[in-house]
Amino acid sequence: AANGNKAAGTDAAANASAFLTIPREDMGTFVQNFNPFAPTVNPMVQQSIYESLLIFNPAKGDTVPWLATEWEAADDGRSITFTLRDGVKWSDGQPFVAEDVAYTFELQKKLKGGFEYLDTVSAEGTNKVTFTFNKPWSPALYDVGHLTILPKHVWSALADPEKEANAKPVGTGPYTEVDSFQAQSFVLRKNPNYWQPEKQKIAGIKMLAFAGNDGANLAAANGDVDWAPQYIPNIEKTFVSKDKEHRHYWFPATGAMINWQLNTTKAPFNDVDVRKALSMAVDREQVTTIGMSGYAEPADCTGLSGNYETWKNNEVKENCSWTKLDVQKANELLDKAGYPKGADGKRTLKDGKPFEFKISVGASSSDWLSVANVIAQNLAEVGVTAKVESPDWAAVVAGYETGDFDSGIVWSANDPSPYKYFNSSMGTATVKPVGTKTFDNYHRFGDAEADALLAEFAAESDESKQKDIANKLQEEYDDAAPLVPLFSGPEWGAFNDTRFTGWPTEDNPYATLSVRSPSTVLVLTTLEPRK
Amino acid sequence: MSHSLTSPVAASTSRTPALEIRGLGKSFPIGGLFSRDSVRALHGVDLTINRGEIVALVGESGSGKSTLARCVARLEKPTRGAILIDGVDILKRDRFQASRAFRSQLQMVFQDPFGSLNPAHRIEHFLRRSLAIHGKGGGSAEETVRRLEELMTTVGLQADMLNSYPHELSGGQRQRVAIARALAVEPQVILADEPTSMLDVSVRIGVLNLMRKLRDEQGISMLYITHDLASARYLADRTAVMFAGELVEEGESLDLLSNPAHPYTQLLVSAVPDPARAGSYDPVRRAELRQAVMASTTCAFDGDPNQACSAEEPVRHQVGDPENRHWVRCHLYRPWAGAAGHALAGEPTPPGRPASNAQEKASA
Amino acid sequence: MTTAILKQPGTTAAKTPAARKPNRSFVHGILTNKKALTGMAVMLVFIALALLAPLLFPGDPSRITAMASMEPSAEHWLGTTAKGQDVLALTVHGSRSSLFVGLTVGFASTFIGILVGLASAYFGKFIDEALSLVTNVFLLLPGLPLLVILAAFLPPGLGTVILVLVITGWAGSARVLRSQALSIRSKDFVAAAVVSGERAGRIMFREILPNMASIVMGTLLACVIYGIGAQAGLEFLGLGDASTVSWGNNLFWAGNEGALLTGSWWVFVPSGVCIALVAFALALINYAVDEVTNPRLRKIKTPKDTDRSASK
Amino acid sequence: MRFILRRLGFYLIAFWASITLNFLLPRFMPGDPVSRMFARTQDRMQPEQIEALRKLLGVDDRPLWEQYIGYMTNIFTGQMGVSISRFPTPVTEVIASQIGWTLLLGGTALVIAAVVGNLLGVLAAWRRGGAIDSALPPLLVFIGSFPYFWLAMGALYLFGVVLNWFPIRHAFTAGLEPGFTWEYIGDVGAHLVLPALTIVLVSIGGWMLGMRNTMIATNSEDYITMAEAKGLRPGRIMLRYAARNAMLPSVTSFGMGLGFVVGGALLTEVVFAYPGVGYQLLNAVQGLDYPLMQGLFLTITAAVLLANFLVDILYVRLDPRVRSN
Amino acid sequence: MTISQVSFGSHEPVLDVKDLTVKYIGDTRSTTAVDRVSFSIGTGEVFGLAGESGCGKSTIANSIMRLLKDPAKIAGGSISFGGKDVLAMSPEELRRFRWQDVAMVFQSAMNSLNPVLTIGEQIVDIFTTHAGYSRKESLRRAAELLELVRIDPARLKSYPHQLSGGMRQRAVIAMAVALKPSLLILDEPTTALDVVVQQEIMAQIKELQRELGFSVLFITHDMSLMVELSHRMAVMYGGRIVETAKAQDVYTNPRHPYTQALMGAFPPLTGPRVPLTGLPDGVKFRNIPDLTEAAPGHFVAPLGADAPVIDSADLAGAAR
Ligand SMILES: Nc1ncnc2c1ncn2[C@@H]1O[C@H](COP(=O)(O)OP(=O)(O)OP(=O)(O)O)[C@@H](O)[C@H]1O
Ligand SMILES: Nc1ncnc2c1ncn2[C@@H]1O[C@H](COP(=O)(O)OP(=O)(O)OP(=O)(O)O)[C@@H](O)[C@H]1O
Ligand SMILES: [Mg+2]
Ligand SMILES: [Mg+2]
Repeated sequence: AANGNKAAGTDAAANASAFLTIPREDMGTFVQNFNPFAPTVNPMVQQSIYESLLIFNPAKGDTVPWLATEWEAADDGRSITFTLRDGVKWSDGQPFVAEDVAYTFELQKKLKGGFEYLDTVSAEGTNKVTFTFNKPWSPALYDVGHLTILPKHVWSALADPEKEANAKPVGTGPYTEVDSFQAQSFVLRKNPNYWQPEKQKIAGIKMLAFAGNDGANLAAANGDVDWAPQYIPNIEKTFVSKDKEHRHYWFPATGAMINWQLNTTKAPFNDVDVRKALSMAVDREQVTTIGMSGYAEPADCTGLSGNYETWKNNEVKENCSWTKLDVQKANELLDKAGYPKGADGKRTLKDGKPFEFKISVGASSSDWLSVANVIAQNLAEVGVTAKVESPDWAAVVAGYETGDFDSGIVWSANDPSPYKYFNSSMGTATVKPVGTKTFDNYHRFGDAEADALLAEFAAESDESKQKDIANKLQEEYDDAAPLVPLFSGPEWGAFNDTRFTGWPTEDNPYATLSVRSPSTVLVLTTLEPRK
Repeated sequence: MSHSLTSPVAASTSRTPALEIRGLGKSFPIGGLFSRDSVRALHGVDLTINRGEIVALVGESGSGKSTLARCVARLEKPTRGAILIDGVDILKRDRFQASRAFRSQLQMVFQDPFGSLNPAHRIEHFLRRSLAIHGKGGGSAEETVRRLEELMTTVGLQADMLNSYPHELSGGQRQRVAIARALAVEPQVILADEPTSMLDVSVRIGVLNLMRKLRDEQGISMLYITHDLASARYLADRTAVMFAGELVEEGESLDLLSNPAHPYTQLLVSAVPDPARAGSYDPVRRAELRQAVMASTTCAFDGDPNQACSAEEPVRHQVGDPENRHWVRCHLYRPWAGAAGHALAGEPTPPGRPASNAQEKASA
Repeated sequence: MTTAILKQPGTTAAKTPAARKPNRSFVHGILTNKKALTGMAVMLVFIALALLAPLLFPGDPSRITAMASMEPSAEHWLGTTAKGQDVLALTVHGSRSSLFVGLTVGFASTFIGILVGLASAYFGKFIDEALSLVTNVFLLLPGLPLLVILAAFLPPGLGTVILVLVITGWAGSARVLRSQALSIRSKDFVAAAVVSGERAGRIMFREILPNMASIVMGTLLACVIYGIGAQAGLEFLGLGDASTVSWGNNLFWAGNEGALLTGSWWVFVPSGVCIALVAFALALINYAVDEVTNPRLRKIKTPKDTDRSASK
Repeated sequence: MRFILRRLGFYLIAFWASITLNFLLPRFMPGDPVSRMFARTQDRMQPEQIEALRKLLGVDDRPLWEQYIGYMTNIFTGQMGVSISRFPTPVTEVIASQIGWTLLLGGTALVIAAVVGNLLGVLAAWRRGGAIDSALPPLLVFIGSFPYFWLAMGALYLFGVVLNWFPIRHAFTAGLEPGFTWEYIGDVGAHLVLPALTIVLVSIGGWMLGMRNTMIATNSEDYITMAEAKGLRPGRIMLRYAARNAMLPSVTSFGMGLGFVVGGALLTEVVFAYPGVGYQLLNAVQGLDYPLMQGLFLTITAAVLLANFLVDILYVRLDPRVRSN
Repeated sequence: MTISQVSFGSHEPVLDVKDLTVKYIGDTRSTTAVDRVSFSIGTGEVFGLAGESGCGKSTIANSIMRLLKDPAKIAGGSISFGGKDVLAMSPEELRRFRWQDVAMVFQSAMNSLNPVLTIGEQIVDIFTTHAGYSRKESLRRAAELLELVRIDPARLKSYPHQLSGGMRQRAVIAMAVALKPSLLILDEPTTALDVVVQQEIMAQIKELQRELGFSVLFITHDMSLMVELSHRMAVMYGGRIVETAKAQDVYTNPRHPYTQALMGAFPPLTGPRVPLTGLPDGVKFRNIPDLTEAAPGHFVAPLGADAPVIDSADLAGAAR
């Protein structure tokens, strides 16, 4: 029953036939739909069933060739050619060919849009695919490289691929065979035709459905699952302490930068000094300890998360001023900027109204709610009144999209390259007027200098040159403070190695412990039953 | 003392009656929102009450007595007909149910003295409200208090009871308060719906005597509803008999009860226990009467051509001396059967009675 | 021994032993009922706590004051949460929102219930049909699912919670009050009031309503219990107003922070027990009201009402 | 018969009302599901994707009445649309896979609570002041005062986690093949114990007290005295005369109780991750899955209405007075 | 004249009630509902008990059947039935005594029939419990019983609400005589009914009594009815008997002022109208002494020296 896994824990033979059990914390139930185009894609579809051309591992910052063995960008930055791996087969035995790649992109563009920079995808022979762009576009590599590839021979036969349930998926991944599917669990068994059979050491993957963290955490604490990728409060006590020998966690700061965004179309947030002063008033240590249980890395003035460690401009980072707690400076700055403190210790705006605004957070994000509460508490110290508002996420996002909000806690883009991050935080092209919907630059900040740098970056395919440009972008960011970066989101992840070993750790960061990232398949192909 | 037993003004029929009911009909819808069924509780009731006259309305349970009273008091909306007070049709005059002008002309005393006084208020409240609503309280507070005390004395209660709550009073006392409340308005007509049936036997007569006193001293007209024939005879100048929503017989009380003409009245009279006639129960006679009553129930509604009754509305027959204003409405009544009113005399049905009832049925 | 026929002074009780106003005997009954006293004592404690909360625990109760997840100690009588907030302060402050919502919902639902019930009963006919239809429909719609959906749709905040609870809670009280009002409506004293020329409003509120005191009180208590419980449920589901400190939110956070997982029972227990205690206390008062107004439920009986109906 | 027809009419109106309510509610909502999903995937979606999704999901700008007509026709042709969070699974399919569990959990809990509660109530009233009558009511009322979810969490933690007596989640052990095997049925039973127990514990007091009070009222009816006068055996009087009559109000509240049990089941399901419709409803609400939410609410409502209708029919069987008019 | 009237007083009494005192114990105060009441009923005799609401009539009836519920307590006196001490019976004896020896017809037929069981089932219950008949046999007998009270035996399948008030009351009477008890208690059996129906029911009871020869304890507040029906009667006031005699004697010559008031409450249906007086409102009798024999077989509670206080206003009104 519930504790079946624990009982089986010591037996090597049992381990060999055991399934790697993983909870999915935000799906109360599963439906047998393994379509990658579904709005809510079933777990493991893009990790263990379908594979991508290459895999970027944020933990180490390296790139692992996967379905492609090598790739080459044209000098003008207008095309990339991938050489596909030989001997890869689909799980139904058909060979994996360049046509599959071309078809996948065609289908993707048709059904989901995106890739608007992509001009053509052409298969050359069976193992070469060339992507040509309509402009020099260096960020394309990971964009293209991370899309999971579908078999043309299966999908082209479908009348309406988008509505297809794809109950028996055909993929190139290590575990593709759906078994004992039930509303709250299913199993993926070995792909009989996997291209690296020696790496399919576990018998299969079992997914369990949970409607919230609570249930998943309970399962983890109870030892019912092997992998716990969700946020576990007080993990030392709730999880690790129950079996110190086998239970471990590792939270590399490779997640997206979590920002406190201020609506820069509104006064006083249009004033850079105000943004910096408010940022200085925030105690990021407290934010991370309380809001994120101390597992997040406080942000610096580059605005870049731990994911971009190699991109960071050390000068900016070291001379950072406005992301460090300094209540006195914050006060001075605000005084100077013309927001005087009244007798009651509360500041007023230039129009004489009290310095008051709202921080919006979706009600379901309890961790961020705590963050917002801490910020509000911090701000009180500098005489600014912030009220935390927590409607449903939909309402919050609707406000963000139309520009109808004061401030809020938001995530940010987290690509292998920082282009998108800077583009969406400072690119003028992404700024839409209030009332018109935008989907990335909610805080509506544009900077002409950044625009030029961004264009330059996109055209540059050489990574070291890209880094130079990125350094300048960071200086710009440091100047303008378009956002108030708070902390790099940690990539939550914990595991129980009673039954399976070979987990990524800080010492062996071959992947993160995420179950939803492209690097997940690296873990799946490394784990082996405990002997 | 016997003068009090007949009304001093009863004979003055020339004046406009205090209350006149014409062709009153009432049907209740039954079932829910979507039901069109209805039950007919009253049908073409004509009744006149003269000034200073007490008319008793008797009939079995469910015959429509209370419905009549409630319609006249406008607690229910009559389906058709007219109600005239002082010759004015008040249904036309006052569209509003709660018209105060109308309320000050007609008051009602209810059957259950335990239910008709709100337990949440003191006695004073009831009387004071009645006075206040109709502006009968006089100009000053003292005047009102005087009126209150006067009312209490009129109904034979002590003024210090004004401060009591209803539950502190006996049934008879409560009924007196109810009467006082009606009197406060100085109405012309009081409808009393079985005012004594819930009272302890020993105090019933007291209340009846009070009603009589009011008629004699204040000339108030009353409709006395009861199923107790003996008390109707004791109190009322005239008695009307109601049966299945219709008036079937009416006359001077003494005459009506000694010469009942309608089989139903006869049945009623014979059923009243009377020690003086102990052992008079005659099952054979009873069966005949029942039969006749059953027949007369159906005749108004769906006349059977084989019956003496027909579907035609029966006409009123004068019974006995016109002085007694005694009439009956029944197909079975044969005036030639004599003053004894033996309606069931076995005369053959006069030939040539129209047997077709189709159109009557439709109108019913 | 002599037989005397005595004329009783009018003020002497003829039928019932207590020559008191019925409402006063109700109050007296409540005040001498053990259940009611226990319930009221508990409620008083909570109301006092709610009122005194800002004095007892000044400042923001959700402020982080100490180390996380500390067991109860002399400094923090009920320990601290995973965030390091003082559980006692949260609990005491929580009573404010919970009681406020409960009472507001209770009064609002009862008020609507009274209006609907009285109008339904007094006007009857079409108005009654329509109002009862609406009431019954609301009564049948499954409450919590509706609550969840409503709460998800309306902008969050205490106002929404209250509104949603009133929307789903009024029907119950309306039904009870209507049937009571209906039975009073059919009493002759209402007809008597009509006959004496009273206006509708006055009859409804002065004649009918005072006779429903105990039922009104009963529904009020039931609605308060409903309000407190449903608010807690909503908040537990994360559909409440997360920015207020209330018992439901305390439990939501407790769940969120894995209080039970970490064995921090002290975070989880107090708010739940408080909800239960308040609901229990109100239920006790409610049962006492029942007992006082319905002597049959009591052990001791009073003389029965003599109602011999002459007509069926 | 007429009574039944009238009730049927009422339920149809109630159903229509809930359909309409159901239609209107989501339209009051600020924001739309696509933005919401966007929020959840934390920027892993392109604007074009979002637009495409929007079109796909029929979140359109047609006038309200047009949408209403479309909606009504869909309902009456049994189409409740396609679940957004489970796209492209039809809502009906999602619900069908879960309603059974709710019926099992809610039904079991309701039947146990009602039967046991009523029996206790009968006994308590019959032996006024006896052990059952004095000890149980306050205890049960106190337990009943706890919120469902609190008791559920407590039970989960105590009996599931600490003592490890019962499974702590789901309706049956993941991976077990559903079928009419003892293993499966036993497993389902074991998974049912804690959730059902919490619902029973919270709701039983109400049943017991309700029954006790009507029973006490019934006990002073003349026909009980008459039955005693007839010299009938006490057991017979208690069951055939007193309980049989006192049961009638209980039958009506059984229907009403259903609504509450559905609610209680919702909270309990959430705590135990029990795959019922309540649990799914919360998921749908959190995922802003309009069609699913609507479908669930409608299904729950329809089920409650249907159950009430059945209870009405039962009532007619039980109370001859209603039967004849 | 029936047998019992002839044999009145000459036979061994069926029921003998001596000094019966019943109290209702309240939390604050207790009421003595029945106070030292003694009477006996002979075989085949119809004994009437009159008096207004709340004077203790039903309490006496219930004491005889030992049906008094909780706050009521028999505080003294004895009840013996055919020589057996009713108050000393064990529960099982009592169960058998009920209905076999004494049966009772309650005030309201509607309320004394179980609304959810058919008339037939309720009659069958009696036979199966007491006579041990099979269901079929019981049903046959039930049909006979209904015929006895002139109800169509097809009505066995009817539920109480499907019968008219009169039929229900008759059905109850049928049940009461099912086991041919030697005493039938009628507690206001017709108050809820129409005069017409009332008379038929009373005639029916008389007929049955003639046929089956049981004694009757007849309780009512309707003096006319009582006098018409019973051989001997007692008038109660405030828990005490104030007068007892042959019914005709009480009718023609009431001696106690309360009895006189009761008689006055029923105006005659024949003869001239004569003014009547009832008992004035609020008039109470206190400390009623034991009965004394005022005339042969006519017992009255003597009036004391203090003259009765009579409300002048009322009497004046009535006398005019
Ligand atoms: N509100 C109502 N709805 C439907 N039917 C009604 C209503 N009120 C009275 N009736 C019907 O009208 C008929 C007359 O009733 P009503 O109360 O007038 O009789 P009654 O002569 O006063 O009887 P009782 O002597 O018992 O008081 C009855 O058949 C009754 O069922
Ligand atoms: N359950 C009770 N608790 C307290 N007192 C009671 C109870 N039942 C009856 N009494 C009192 O006992 C007295 C006698 O009641 P009982 O029912 O015998 O009167 P009754 O003569 O049968 O009246 P009625 O004509 O109304 O039936 C009354 O004063 C009544 O108040
Ligand atoms: Mg009437
Ligand atoms: Mg009695």
